[in-house]
Amino acid sequence: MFVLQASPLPGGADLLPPGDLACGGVVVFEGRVRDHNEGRAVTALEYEAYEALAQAEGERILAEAAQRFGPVRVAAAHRQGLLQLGEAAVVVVAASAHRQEAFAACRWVIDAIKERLPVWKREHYVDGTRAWVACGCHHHGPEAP
Amino acid sequence: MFVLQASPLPGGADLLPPGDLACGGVVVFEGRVRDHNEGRAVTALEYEAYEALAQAEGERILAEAAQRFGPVRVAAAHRQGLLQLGEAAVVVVAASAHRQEAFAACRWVIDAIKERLPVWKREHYVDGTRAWVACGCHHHGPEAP
Amino acid sequence: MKVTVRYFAQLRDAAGTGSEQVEGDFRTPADLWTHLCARHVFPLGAADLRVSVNARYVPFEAPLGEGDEVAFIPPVSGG
Amino acid sequence: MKVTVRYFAQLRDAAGTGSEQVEGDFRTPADLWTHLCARHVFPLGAADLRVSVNARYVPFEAPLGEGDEVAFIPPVSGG
Repeated sequence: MFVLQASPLPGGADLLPPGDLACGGVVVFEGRVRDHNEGRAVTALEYEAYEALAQAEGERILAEAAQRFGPVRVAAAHRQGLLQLGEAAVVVVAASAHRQEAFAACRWVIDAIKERLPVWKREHYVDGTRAWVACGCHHHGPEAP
Repeated sequence: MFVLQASPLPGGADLLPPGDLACGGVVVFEGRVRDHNEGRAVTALEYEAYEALAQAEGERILAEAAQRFGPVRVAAAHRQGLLQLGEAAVVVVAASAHRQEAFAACRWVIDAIKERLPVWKREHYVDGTRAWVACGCHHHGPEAP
Repeated sequence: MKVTVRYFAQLRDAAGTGSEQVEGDFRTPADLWTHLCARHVFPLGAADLRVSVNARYVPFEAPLGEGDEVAFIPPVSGG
Repeated sequence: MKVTVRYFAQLRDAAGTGSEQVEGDFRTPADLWTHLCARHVFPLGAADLRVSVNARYVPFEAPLGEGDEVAFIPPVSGG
């Protein structure tokens, strides 16, 4: 299940049906809004999404993960609209009998979301200005969150 | 913070102070009690712990993770006593500005817990018998959860 | 041929709209982008962009059809 | 020398107790294990076990001191 929504995201485990969680190892990733970026104080943050493509591409990412990592259940949610500091912008959950697969699938899905999901982040600064963050993946280098 | 307790475990994010969670990427691992193991139906499960060593070794594992993975916050909790099916036996959380470090630290901590924490699992079967599970890490092969 | 173009983020700011209908002689997103660059001053070039047609990423040389919804996708920054 | 030995899991079942005080001439956990094997029939051998002294894993050849708490640790199965 892939969800794009303007309201606060559920916890990762709530994205999967209880039956899927009973299978051994559950890995959850949450990406949260930070209060700073490249040295500037951020007061709030908005995400603009191309909803139709984001929904379809999110579902494709999850389907690919299920293919790549075998018997693993995956789900993800991404926020859009205005977020306060500390709120979750993205949540990914992967559950599997084998924890290795759950870790690998969760990691792969968040990497794919950051690479492919048509969502754009605009930061609001203390001085009232706003700016699109060029690219979460590349401009911050390979170590970026 | 390492916690060994007989009551149900908190969610992973609740193991870290809110300030530690505001730093970008949060990875949580939960290991849950399965309803089967090697083909036998399991009705319940108990964990016996050597409390003093488990507490000390748990804290050492977390301290080592903080050393290995740099600026990452880690915490973990392990259950002891009797568990019902579906309950979490272990929870690990890692938070970092960089998601790669959070994934690596979370994975390393759960691997270390399964390798080193003096905790023993005894399964209860439908026919009323009980048995110690020889070793979660080795006897089930490298793919075991 | 008539298509709907969707704009997001920096391209939306530059176009001054989130969407427009465009009519002309273009057979691929690459043609369409050249056409649009004559109407708007975009802060990003084709090398920075991906393109989607009807909510699916496609190559810049994919065929366009009447009524397609086309979006040029700036570098994404979700997560 | 007198030490306290703690037993867990299969070793607890075999010893019939979780803990006992043991007195004798042993200078290391390896000596102590040999001593204990004369008193109990354990389902595990030294090669299967780790040893801890005062809540810290140590080598089988580590020195023991008066009053130490020693545990032979069966293969763990937490998580």
